[in-house]
Order: sequence, then C-alpha cells, then structure tokens
Amino acid sequence: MIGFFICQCGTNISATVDTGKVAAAAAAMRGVAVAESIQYTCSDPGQATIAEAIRGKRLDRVVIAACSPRMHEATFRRALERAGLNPFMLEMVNIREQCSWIHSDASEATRKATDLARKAVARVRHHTPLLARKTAAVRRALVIGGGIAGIQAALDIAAAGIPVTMVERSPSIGGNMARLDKTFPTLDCSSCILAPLMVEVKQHENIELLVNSEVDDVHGYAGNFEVDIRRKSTCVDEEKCTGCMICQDKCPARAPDDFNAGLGSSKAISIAFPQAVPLIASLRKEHCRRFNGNKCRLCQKLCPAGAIDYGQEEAVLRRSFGAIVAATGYDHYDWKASYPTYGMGMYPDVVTSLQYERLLSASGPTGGRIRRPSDGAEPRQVVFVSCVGSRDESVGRPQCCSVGCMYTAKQAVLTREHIPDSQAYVFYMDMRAGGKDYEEFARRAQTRYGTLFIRGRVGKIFPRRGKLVVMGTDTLAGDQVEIEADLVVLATGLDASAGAGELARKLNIACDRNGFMTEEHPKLRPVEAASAGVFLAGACQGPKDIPATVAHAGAAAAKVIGMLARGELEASPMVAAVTESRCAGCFKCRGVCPFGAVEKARLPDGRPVARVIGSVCRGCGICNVACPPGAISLNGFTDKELIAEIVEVLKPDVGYRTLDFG
Amino acid sequence: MSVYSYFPGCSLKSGATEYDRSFRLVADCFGIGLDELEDWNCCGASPAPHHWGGDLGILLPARNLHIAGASHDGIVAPCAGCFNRLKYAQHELSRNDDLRRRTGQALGQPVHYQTDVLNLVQLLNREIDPEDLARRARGRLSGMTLGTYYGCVLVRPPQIVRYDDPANPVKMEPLLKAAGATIPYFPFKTECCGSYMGLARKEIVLRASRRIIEVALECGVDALVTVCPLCYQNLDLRQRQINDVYGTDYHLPVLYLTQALGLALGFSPEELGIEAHAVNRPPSAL
Amino acid sequence: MEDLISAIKKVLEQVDVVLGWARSEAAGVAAPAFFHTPAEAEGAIFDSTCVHNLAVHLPRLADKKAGIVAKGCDARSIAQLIAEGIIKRERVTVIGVACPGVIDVKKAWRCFGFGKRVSDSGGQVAMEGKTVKREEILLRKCRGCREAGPVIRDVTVGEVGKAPAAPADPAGIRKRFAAMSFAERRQFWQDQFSRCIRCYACREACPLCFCRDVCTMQAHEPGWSGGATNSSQSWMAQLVRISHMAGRCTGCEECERACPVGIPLMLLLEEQNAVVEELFGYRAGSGTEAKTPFLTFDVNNDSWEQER
Amino acid sequence: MTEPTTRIIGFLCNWCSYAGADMAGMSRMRQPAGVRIIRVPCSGRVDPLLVLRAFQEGADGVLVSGCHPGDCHYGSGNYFARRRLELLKRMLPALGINPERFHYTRVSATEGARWAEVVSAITERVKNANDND
Repeated sequence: MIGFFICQCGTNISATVDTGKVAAAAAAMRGVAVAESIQYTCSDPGQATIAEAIRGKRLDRVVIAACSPRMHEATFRRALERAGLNPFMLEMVNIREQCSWIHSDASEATRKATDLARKAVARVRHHTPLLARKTAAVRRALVIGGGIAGIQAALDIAAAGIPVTMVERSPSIGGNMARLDKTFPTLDCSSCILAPLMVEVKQHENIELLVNSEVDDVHGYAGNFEVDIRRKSTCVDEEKCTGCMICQDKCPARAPDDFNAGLGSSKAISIAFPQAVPLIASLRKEHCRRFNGNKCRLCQKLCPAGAIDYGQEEAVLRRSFGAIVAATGYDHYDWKASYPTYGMGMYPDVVTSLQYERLLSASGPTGGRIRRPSDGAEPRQVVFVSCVGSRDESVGRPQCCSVGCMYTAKQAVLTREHIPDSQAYVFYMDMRAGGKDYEEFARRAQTRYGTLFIRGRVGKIFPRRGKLVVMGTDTLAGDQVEIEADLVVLATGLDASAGAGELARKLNIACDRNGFMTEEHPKLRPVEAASAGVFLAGACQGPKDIPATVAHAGAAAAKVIGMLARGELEASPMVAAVTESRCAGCFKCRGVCPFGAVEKARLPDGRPVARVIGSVCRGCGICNVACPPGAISLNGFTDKELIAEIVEVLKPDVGYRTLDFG
Repeated sequence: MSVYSYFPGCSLKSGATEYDRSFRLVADCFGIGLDELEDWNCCGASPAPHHWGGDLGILLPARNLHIAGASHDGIVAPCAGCFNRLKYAQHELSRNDDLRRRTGQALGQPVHYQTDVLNLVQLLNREIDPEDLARRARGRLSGMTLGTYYGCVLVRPPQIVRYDDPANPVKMEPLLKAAGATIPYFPFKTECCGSYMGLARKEIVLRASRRIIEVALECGVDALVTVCPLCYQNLDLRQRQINDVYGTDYHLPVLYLTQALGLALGFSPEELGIEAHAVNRPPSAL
Repeated sequence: MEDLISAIKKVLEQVDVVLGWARSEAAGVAAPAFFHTPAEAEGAIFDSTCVHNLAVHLPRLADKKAGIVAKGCDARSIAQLIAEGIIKRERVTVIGVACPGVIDVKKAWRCFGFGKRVSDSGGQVAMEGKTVKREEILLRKCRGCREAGPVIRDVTVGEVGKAPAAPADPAGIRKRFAAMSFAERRQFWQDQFSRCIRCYACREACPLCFCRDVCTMQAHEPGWSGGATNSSQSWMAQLVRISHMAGRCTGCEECERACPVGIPLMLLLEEQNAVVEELFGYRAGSGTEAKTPFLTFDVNNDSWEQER
Repeated sequence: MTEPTTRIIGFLCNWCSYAGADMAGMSRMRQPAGVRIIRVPCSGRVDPLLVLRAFQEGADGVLVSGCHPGDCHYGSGNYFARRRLELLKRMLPALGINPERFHYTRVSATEGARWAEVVSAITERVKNANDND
C-alpha cells in the first residue's frame, strides 16, 4: 500500500504544477492507496497528515513529491520512522528545484511532475526495509605522526579515556614545531609551549608512544584495523637508556644534524635535541664507525646503563585499532633544482627559513646568535625571499604555503630583536595575513621593526665582493632593485612530508595534486578521509599554521571519540550487498571497489563468493556495474529500481515516441 | 657526413666575420658540411619588419626556410637572433593555417617550413662527440675559466625554442669542458646585455653589460663565451665605454663559442679573428 | 599427429585431464575430446576441422589440473581467463599447436554433404574425391589471423607462428552494414533478432561467459530483458552479453559460430574490441597479467586527468 | 501539441550534478521541460545497459552527468564511468543509435548555470539528431 503526498510548498510548487491533478493521476496508479495534496508537507501538520495516513491506511511505503531529496529526505525518513515505518520505505520526487522552479508552462510542468510521480511510485514498489548495520569497534586509536597535530589529537583522544598508540618515525616527537624559535603573532617561544605537551604524551597512561617506528601495512576496516608497525633498530634499549648523553659526547663519528636542518653537525649516536621526548639516544648505523668496518665500541663501553645493543633487530608489531588519525605534517620544499638563479645551493649564506629558525633558536647550532654559515659573521643586511616554491607557476607550484608571509614577518622582527642595527628586507608577492591579529603583527614588522617590504619576485642572487646581491623587481615602483645582503633567507613552500603518499596508499585514501591527503568534503567533512575510520589532522591535509593545526587535530580527535565512544559503529544501510546464490566468484567487484569493502568468503560448500563489509562500503555502486551476473547490488539503487524508473518515467510513450530501438 | 644549410645572416657577413670564419674552421675540423643558403635574405630581426607590421616579420624568415627546403640535414643559424626568428616563423606557420596560406601566396608556391632549425650550440652538440673533441684539444684552454653567456633569444621563449633550460641553460658546458676549460656557475648567463638599446639608449646597455662583466669577474672568469653577435658587441665593443662611464678598468675578453673551441683545436688567435676584438689582450693562458 | 599424441601423454603424467580433439566418425570432422588416459590420447587429432575453442571448458575444471590443446586464438581466451582470475595459471598446461587455419565446417558440409569424412592436406580439403582449396572455406577469423603464435603455452607442437596466408574477408555483410543509416541499422538488428530463439548457444560457446547458471541474459532478476522470444527482448538480452564482454572478448567467434540461426554477433563484438583497443590500447587476452580498462585505471596516467 | 516533447533521461550523480541541477532550480534558471532526472549515487553506478534500456523504452536522448575529474565523492567513480560511457558512446552507431542522442558531461554542485546550459544545448542536439544519416 503506497501513500502519495504532493507538496504545494505554498505557491512555490503549486504556481506551476497543478498538484491536485498530479495527486489525481497518482491515485490511479497501481498500489497507491491514498494520494493527497498538502500545503506544506514538511511542516508539523503536513507530517502529521502523512503519519496519520500511514497508520490509518496501513501504508507500507510512501512517495512524497516536494523539494529536492537533498533538502528534506532525512526529515521525511524520520517522519516515517516515527509513524512506525522503516525509514527507507520512502521515495521523494523532486518537483520544486527540478520542475516548478525551472518551468513556466503549467501544463508541461504538470505533465513532467506526473511522469516523475509515476517513476517514484514504480520505484518505491521495489524498496525493501533497510536496517542500519552495527559492528563492534576496537576501542583504541592510532595516531601517525608526533608533531603538534599528532600530539594534540592523541592527548584529546586519550583524555576521553580511549587508548592511543602514537607512531613517530624519528627518534623524538615534536615535529617541525619543536624546531621553531618563536611563533607568530605572539612571539611566544615555540618549544616552551610545546614541551609540556610532549612530556604529557610520554606520561599519559592512555598513550603508548612508539618512536623510531613506521606504519608498515594496514588491513581491515573502520572499527577493526589491523596495523603492522615497524620498529626500527636504533641499537639502544629504550627501557634502559637514561638520556645522560655520555655516548653522544664521546662518539667519534660525526653525522648530519637533521634537527638543525643540516646546519652544524651531530654524532652517529645522539639524542635528537635537548628537549627530545623520549629522551633516549639512538644510533644511526650509516654513520657509525662500528657498522662501517671499524672496531669502535666506545658507546657500549661507556654507557652507564648498559643500554647499547648492537645486535638489536627490527621488529614488527601488530596492533588493532578502531580508528586511525594521520598527522604526518609537512616538509619544506627542496628549492635547489627549481631555482637555479638562486645559486642551486652553492652559496652557504642562502639558507632556508627552517634553517634560519635554527639560527634564531637558543637551542640551535649558534646558541641563538645569528651567524651566517659561510664565515660565522653577524649579518647586517638580511634579505627574505617569499614564495620560493609557492605561488610560482613557472616551477609548477601554484599553491600558497599559507604560512610564509607570517613566518617571514616574524623572522624579520626577530632579526631586528637579535641584531638591533640590522636591516631586514622582505621580497613578497602579497601579504597574506588573514588570521587573528596577523595583519597587526605584519604591520608592526614594518612600523616598529623597520622591515622594508618590497613587492616582487627575486630574479637572481649572485656574489659581489663577499656579499650576495639579491636582484629583484619592485613591482610597485616599477623598477629593478638590487640589495647587497649578508644573508639571504628563502621562505620555502610546504610539501606533504616524505612518504605521505605511500602512507595514503596503505590507508586507501587519496592525495591531491600537491601531495596532501584529501579530506572527504572541503567544507563539511574537513577531517574525515574518504576511507571510513581514517581521519586527518594538521598539515598532512594541507599547509596550516599552528592554531589551525591544533584546531584541526582537535576536530579529528572529536570525530575519533564520537566514533569509538559507543563501542560500535552504525553504517548506512545504503551499501552494496551480495546475493550469494547469484555470485559467480569472479571478484570483479573487489577489483573496482575504491574502499576495499569487498572481501573473499567461502560458502560451506567451498564455493568462493564476494562479501561486502557493510561498515566500509560507502555506497557508490561501481561494483554493481562491474558484476556480470548482477549478484552484487547497491541497496536503494538496485538495477531493478533503476530499470523500473526508466520504464515508468517514459510511459505513456504514445504520441511522442520518435526512436524505435528494438 | 652531415651537411647543413648555413644561414649566416647579416652579422656574420659584416660585424662578426670572425664568427663566420671560426665557425667554418671548427665545422671543417669535425667534417660538418656547411652549404650557405643561396640568395638568403634578412632573417626578420631588424626593426624594419616590426615597424612595418603585417606579415613581414614572418615572411622574411619563411622565405629562408623555404629556400632551405628539405635539401640538407637542417638549417643552422649561428646568430642567436637569426635562429630565434627562423624558429619563431616555423612555430607560427605550423599552427596558423591562414598565415601559411598568405605566406604561400607571397612566395608563389606552398611554403616549405618544416626543415630542422638549429642554433650553433645545438648543431655542435649534435655533431661533435665530446670525447673526440677532448682527444683533439691541444690543452690551450686548460687552466682557463670560461663564463658561458647565453643571452636571451637562444633559449627563449622556451615554448617556441624548446632548447635548454631557459633559467639555467647548460648546453655549451659539455663542449667547453671537453675542450679543457673550467666552467664556474655564472649567475648572469641569461641576464640582459641591453640588446639593441645601444642605438637609442646607450646608457641602458652600458649599465646592463657592465653588471654582466662585473659578476663574471666576481666568478673568476678569464673570458666570456657567447654565440650571439649582438651580445658580443655590447660586451666587448662597449667595454671601453663602460670603463669611461663607470671609471672601471675592465679587460675581459669575449669569445664566440667557435673561437674558444678553435683555440682548443690549435688554431691561432689570428686565424680565429680574436685579434680584431676590442679586448684583444689574449687571456693569460693563451 | 604423433608429436601431438606424445605431447598429450606427457602432459597427462601431471594433469587429470587433457582437452583436445578426436575424430567424430558420425560427423566426419573433429569433435572435442577429454583425454584421461594415455590410451584415450591415442585418438587425438589436430586438423583444420578443430574449430572449437576448448577454453570454454576450463572454468568448470577450475578445481582440477587440466591440460589443453590450444590454437593461437584459443590461447588468448585462456590468457584472459587467467588474467581475470577465473582459472589459475598453475592448474592449466597449454599445449600450443601450429594452426593452419580452421575451416567453416558448415561450408564444408554444404560442399560435401554432412557426415562425410573430411580430410585436409596440403591446403586442399577433400572428401570422397571432391576437393576444395582450404583457403576458400576458412573461417572468417582465420583470414588476416593475428594469433599464429599462442600467447601462452607450456608445450609446443609443430612450428607455430605462421598465420594462414589468406587475406582478410571481403566485406560482405560488413560492407552493407557500414553503409546503413542509424535507422536502417536499428531495423537490421530488429530483423536479425526476430530470428533469435533464445537458446543461449552464444553464451554456452563463449569461453569467457563464466557466469553460466547465474547469467543475467535469461534471469528474471533484475530484468534487463524479459524472457520472451521477441526481437526486442532478445536484442536487449544480447546487449547484456555484449556489454559484459567489453574489454574481455578475445574475438574467437565461437558465439557466432554456435548461433543456429546465424545472427552476425561478431559485427558488434568486433566493433567493441576495436573501440576498446583504440581508446585504451587494450586487447583482451594479450597476457596473463593484463587488466581490462574497465576494472582498473591509474588516475595519474588517465588522459582525463591531463585534460583537467 | 505541435511538436512532441524531446524526452531525455538524465542520470545524475547525487553529490555533484544532482546538486548542480538543484542549484539551477534555486536560481530559477529556465530549462527545456523534457529532461527526466534519475538520481544515482555516483556516475560510476550508471551501467551502460541502463542507457540502452532507456533508449529501448523510447527515450529520445540520454544524458549522464557526474563530477569533474578529481571531485568524485567516492574518489574514482567518475573515472570508471568515463571509461564505460566513452565505449558506449562509440558503440552506439553500430547499434543504430545516433551518438548525438547520448551525452556524458560533468557538472559540479555549484555549477547551476552550467547545468541549465547543458540541458538546453543537449536538448537542442537531440532534437536535431538525424537518424537517417
């Protein structure tokens, strides 16, 4: 028994569509027990009329011709549910956005509405009650990446009582933020605000911290991920190491200083930086003498804790998680190959902004005194070049790094604070200072700190009498300018961190053209990845400054908490389902599924069949088309339903059939 | 043996005869056949066609392409400006049916424009095996630091010229390295020399060329190497004017690529016409 | 023939059954045969009447180890079945044979009469004194054959790689069809399918139609076509099959050969194969690793992405 | 009625094109009345057989509209659709259907104006499709 209700939507619909006529036509359609025209179906009285008809006429399915289903489908489903019907026994007919609002001829519009009504009535006959599926979820979250995004997400999730495993590939958490000196626009010390959070992660009873570790492989699906975590060999027993640094002091092998962005040098066995969490040493075999043919065992001999174990092997841990947060952050763009006119790295006094942070930082290689790398002299003239590898179509990088303008302004300010008689110049494209208090800060950099801003790109950097000449255009003055600099700082753009693409593949999520992981919806689902149960936090989704990263990570954490709090997941029932008796076991569905939602199963007689994991399936229906015997079909959009729509909407074809195709 | 149609253009027949001479010497050394284009005309780079407007800027080079036809392995224009005009005309003809038709009308027959247009660097890289060059080099460039100066129209606009990296061209380097020279990174290798502004606004040329020389010296260069007669003119012939205006004392030799290679191959500065240059004090190592 | 028989015997040592041909005395031409024992293998033959694509039997033998005698065109079906994961490479042993081209047996019967023993040597097909040049009664697919060397084979009998020298088929129906307007073509197919008897021989003969019992051509659900034997429903049913063959059909022509009423099905399948090859550079059955363009693509290498 | 309505079945993906058609409605953009929209979750759900079935049932034209490349709600549905439908379009002449009667396009949720243009343009093309070619 089908109930048909047509909405007048005041005059929005009834001005063009004769709703009474459509209702009368519907009343004559097979299975329709009641057909009514209602002034506003979505209003309380309107919904009451529908509910009454459902109960009174024992309706088992309902067609509502009104606005777009994108508008009110959810409303009417709830109405059906309240009236005791399965909410999926509803079919809507879009006669407002796609009919009354776009046609002026009343008879044409009415005929179209009638055609659409007939199609909906035919379709609803094939509807079956659908039940939201519930699956148990593992109450543990994985956070990949230990920068500020991962830290924030982990702390928020852990605070809700949900256990978290944090995986960080480097020896310490802290990420890029730990390398920054001060933060804009408040100029508070980056590590001072970050360090307590790092320590909290380490000490939190709900957080398991795995450094020197990477995600090897991901299986399973939302609520039930199985993740292999590879723990790299560092030759140091984490349980024993006390962080005394004796090994680092005595180690004879020099090694590049990753934390200081290549400035200065470190040792083969070292603690990443003084505030590292966990404060344990790790040994880099590629630089260690012992692993390069020498007999050196100095660190093992000297370690008071006996923590050095040269034979330590890599291990793979398998853990189960209900949800995964990717917080892999960013890397600075490697500018050298794309900007040959900036010297391709041959001038030591052309540094990147991250290197400059280390020169500014008290924990950096110069102890917080700005010294240029070539000769250790204190620079007087410092030139900042914005947008190196950002907003530059000529090197194929149109994107904005979103933080360059502000960190450059900050670095210019700090330059004057460190060296009062210095002069900072900034070549900029546009000042993008959209955040709270950002514009005021950037303005202060000019007014109070005397930074000279020059609008234009730098064409060349070349040496002249021991200085570097920065040659560029001042597009406001319309002139070429040359500035003799002691030190040049390139504000390099941001890339997704190395390996993010590979991780995205493991997580079955997409990356955009710039390599950043793609959120499910740019406005409404900014932290959800396209794979259920996977969330994005921070700059892995796109360049972000610290406040935005923290907010984004908090949002991701809230989604994880929301998902795992109930212990079970409710999946939309509008997913694919397999009729096993029709399945030929060819698994073409499995091949095309973008979400890995189809698994291989065996019937008791040994016959292989496809099975849909309801909580992973997103309901796109690609499999439905790929299945030759039509065994797999998408609930709510089955072949039967769609064929019924086609057949009915084209009836009656008397009078206008022009094509006779079989 | 490969044979190329040779388009000398006005420069190599007048102000840059030493370029023509040295090119023929080097080509001969490596068995590169040069067949001077019969009845060639202006490449179209002179101001006249541009001021007259219309199709002249295309018709002139198109006629040269047409004469070259498919007779040889391609057409070589050592002057960077000539090369650029030929290449530009070819590009326009290939994508503009109407222009092609008009050109055909002007020529009295359908225009043949598909011949391979090569610049000098391209030709030498194609025909000279660096190992062979290294074997034959007499060591006269060893110990010399040469600044490779490409100028503008040899590599730009990149979508038309399609040769070398427009921001950091490097194609001269393998030849000169094989010939024994040291090539430092020279950041001004494509910086503007002032071009034809020498006629109307001399001060612009002096300023631009001065900076090129200044940076070259900063980079420890003994001589600059170019393939463009106009660049040569601004950098060499005007060096004294630069010295006069700026009070500098520059004596930086500027060589055509073929002169530099000629030196390496054992030709004398006289044979190569280097003595005719304004800065003819030979680089110390000669 | 000795080579073939010994090859089959050898393969039988490792497999449960070998699919090949034996002479059907009743029909006078080759008929498919399943060899389980060396004694049975003694009857194996291969000649130009071995028209059948035996790969059609492989999906049903998927749980056995099977050997199969395969012509070049048959081998492509086997490769495609493996590429799709319908059968396992390690379960099948392919005996590739040198094929001189196979004949249109119906035409032979028309020349000689049914049931007369057809012999074939030196390019002459003969029966009781009458002879006809093999080239004249070759199957259409053998003209301009591209498959002389079986793409997949474990054992090779004879010198493979030589395609029959016959030139491609003179146009015939194809020429006529090409000249038709859209409306005429619709009428053409309506006429053709008015003869269809819904016997599904096309499907049964197709080595890649593995759905069999659950095939949507005849299923009530979801109702792509009704079950009636009328032109319109039979046409739609065939379109279902052709659509499911996109990027999978290896062009063995078994469907058309099997059709008892002679509907020129290959007209559509050839067109489809040509379009797939042109659009995606893909030919089904070219290898055991290939994936059809409709089941996979690489976003980064998709031409569409570049258009963006 | 002087001229029969040109009836076109439109298969529109829920996330982009269907929303785009709604957007056109919200902007009150007048369109030919012959289009009958069938909502599908994704253009990847559109089986070429549905298109053929629509022709068989007497549709004058069929239009499939999905997301722009890279915008698919499901990541790759429109890529699958494009491959299948491109083949279909090229097969239509052999089946006796003028390919002018079938169109595959992309309209995003914000492109209401584009949707209205697409509907008008395609209605016109279908109307002018000559089956005696």
